[in-house]
Amino acid sequence: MASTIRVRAVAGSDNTEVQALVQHPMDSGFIKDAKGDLIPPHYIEVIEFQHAGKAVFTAYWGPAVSKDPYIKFSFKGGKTGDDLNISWVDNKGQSDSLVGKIQ
Amino acid sequence: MRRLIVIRLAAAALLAASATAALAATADDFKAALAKAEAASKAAAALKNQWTTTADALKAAQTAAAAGKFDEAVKDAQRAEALANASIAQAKEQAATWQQAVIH
Amino acid sequence: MTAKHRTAAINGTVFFAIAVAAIGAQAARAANTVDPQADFKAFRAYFTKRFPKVPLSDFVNGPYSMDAGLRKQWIEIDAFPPYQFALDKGKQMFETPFPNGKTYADCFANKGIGIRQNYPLFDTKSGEVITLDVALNQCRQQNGQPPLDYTKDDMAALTAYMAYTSRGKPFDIKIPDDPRARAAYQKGEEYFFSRRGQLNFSCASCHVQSAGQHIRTEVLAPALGLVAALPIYRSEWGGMGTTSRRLTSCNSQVRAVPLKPEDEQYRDVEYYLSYMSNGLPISGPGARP
Amino acid sequence: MDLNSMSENTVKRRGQTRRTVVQGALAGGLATLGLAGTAPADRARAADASKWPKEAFSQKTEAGAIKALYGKTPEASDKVSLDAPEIAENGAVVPISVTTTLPGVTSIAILAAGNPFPLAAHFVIPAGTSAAVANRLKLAKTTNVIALVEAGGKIYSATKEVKVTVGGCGG
Repeated sequence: MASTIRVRAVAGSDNTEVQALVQHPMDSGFIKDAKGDLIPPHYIEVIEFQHAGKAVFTAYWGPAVSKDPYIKFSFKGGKTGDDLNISWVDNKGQSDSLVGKIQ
Repeated sequence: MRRLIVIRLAAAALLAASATAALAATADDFKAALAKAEAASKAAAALKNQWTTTADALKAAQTAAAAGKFDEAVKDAQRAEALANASIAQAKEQAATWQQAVIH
Repeated sequence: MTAKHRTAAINGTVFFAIAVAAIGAQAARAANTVDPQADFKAFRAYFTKRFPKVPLSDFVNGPYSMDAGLRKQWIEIDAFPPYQFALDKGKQMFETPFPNGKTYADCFANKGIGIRQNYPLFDTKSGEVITLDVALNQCRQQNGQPPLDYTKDDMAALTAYMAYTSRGKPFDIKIPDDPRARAAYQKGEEYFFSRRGQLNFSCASCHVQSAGQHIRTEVLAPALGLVAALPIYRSEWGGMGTTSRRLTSCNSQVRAVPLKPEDEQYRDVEYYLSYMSNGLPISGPGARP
Repeated sequence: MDLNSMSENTVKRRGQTRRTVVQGALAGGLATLGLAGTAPADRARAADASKWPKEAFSQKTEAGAIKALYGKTPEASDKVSLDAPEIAENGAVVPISVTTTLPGVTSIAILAAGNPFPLAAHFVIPAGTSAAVANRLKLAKTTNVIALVEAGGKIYSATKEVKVTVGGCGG
């Protein structure tokens, strides 16, 4: 199965810029389905990015983050070919992870 | 000239819809009104020019009839017929005049 | 409730009567003349004259060619677009062989890559307009597969991928020297300019007369280039939409009962609109509010 | 703002931006296809939800959320820059970014005062990571968006109103 995580990490002269998109409904708990029942909240609570064994970025999210959430940040260091470990966990305990390569 | 006919058609249909509203209706009245509405609706569908509101009114008529509310059911059926007839008039009108709207 | 409905019915009739009166005042166009090239010139001139600051190739970006605030949000969103997942899925579907070992690529010219701009095409054998979506289902059928729903995500994903491989390629729609092709073109034109639904709107009411105007925060996309961005990811839908989804939802919005997806009339109107966009680059899959 | 009122120069520049974006998407898009599942994630420590600031995310007021998250009152600072659209094209997807020139940043948070739960996101910024984040949020209605930056033990803020006519909570 394809990963739920898409990442683009590009090493610059000083910083590595990371953009990621995660396939996730991010249901807020305020939207009704076709039958008129509320769809229970279902959202990613935390996504973490690690480089060289160290967390370089952690995002804690609530249900107000858009469907298929997007995040962009940058960190010092990182070079082309390095691994970038990404993992997320949602409020239902589901999770996914991916090892991406810095371009 | 054609547009006058269209307006008159639609207006007449609406008048008919409100004129009978005061009478107490029976199941037979409903059946008759429904048959007319369905015939008009079918004709509109044949022209591929149904309005969603026609279908809504037909549904409302059947729901009311199922609940024994025939006054309401007849009114809804007549409304459906009026809407279907207006959509038919629209289709005929447009078939004759659409080219006037083309960019040229 | 009944009273409310009756009011709606009366309103509809009033709308209708006014609009009919307005049309009647216009000059009559000579009937039975089908001149796609002349139409094309007039259509393009209308939009380029009305929006002189919009570069021609930018019309394919719809509302984003007309509103700086929207454009900025779009560029930010398009940096990592929400249709990415549909693209990935479409690519995977496209490359996965059918049980008989053949693939979608075997059904298309150039293995299906970079060909979106040639659709819809007029099939002189069947005498019908074939859209890319229909061609994909024909391909499935030829390989013993059930058709995909024209309004759903799988079709959106496949067409998104095929559009993506054609990005930047100019629309190249041909009307062969065949009376049936000209008739299909004209039927498409008729569909586009005919008012329908209780609100008595035509496609042109929104995408010609009101193009560039705001409905709430949305900006109505000009008809020129309108089809180049399909399929689209709409934030309003929270997902992808095919050409069929776009057309059927337009119909519903004006209170017209939508036709069956890929009905002949829908295919004809896509044919007409695509011809009007000849020379403009494919920008699909697009992202829209 | 209508494009007709923009200068030719602006139009041209925007056109170029767009082309760059398209090329970026092309390269990135195809590259990411290859990325999916290239290696097992066994070496990575999985994300840990136990530190998710539940209390702050459960607050129904902006002040309550700030208190639960930081326990301090923020001070407005022009060194915090919040980029959000004046009018959201759709409340379901509103691009928002926060940057700051303040030194010693340890975290950033984004709140939407008008949302049912105002705290939208909280980012931990370790040393070596830039104090700049961008993400996309749902806004229920026209609201003040507040960026908070934690730096040197203090909380700084920037606020911007975003108009929403198509809400991000259904419809």
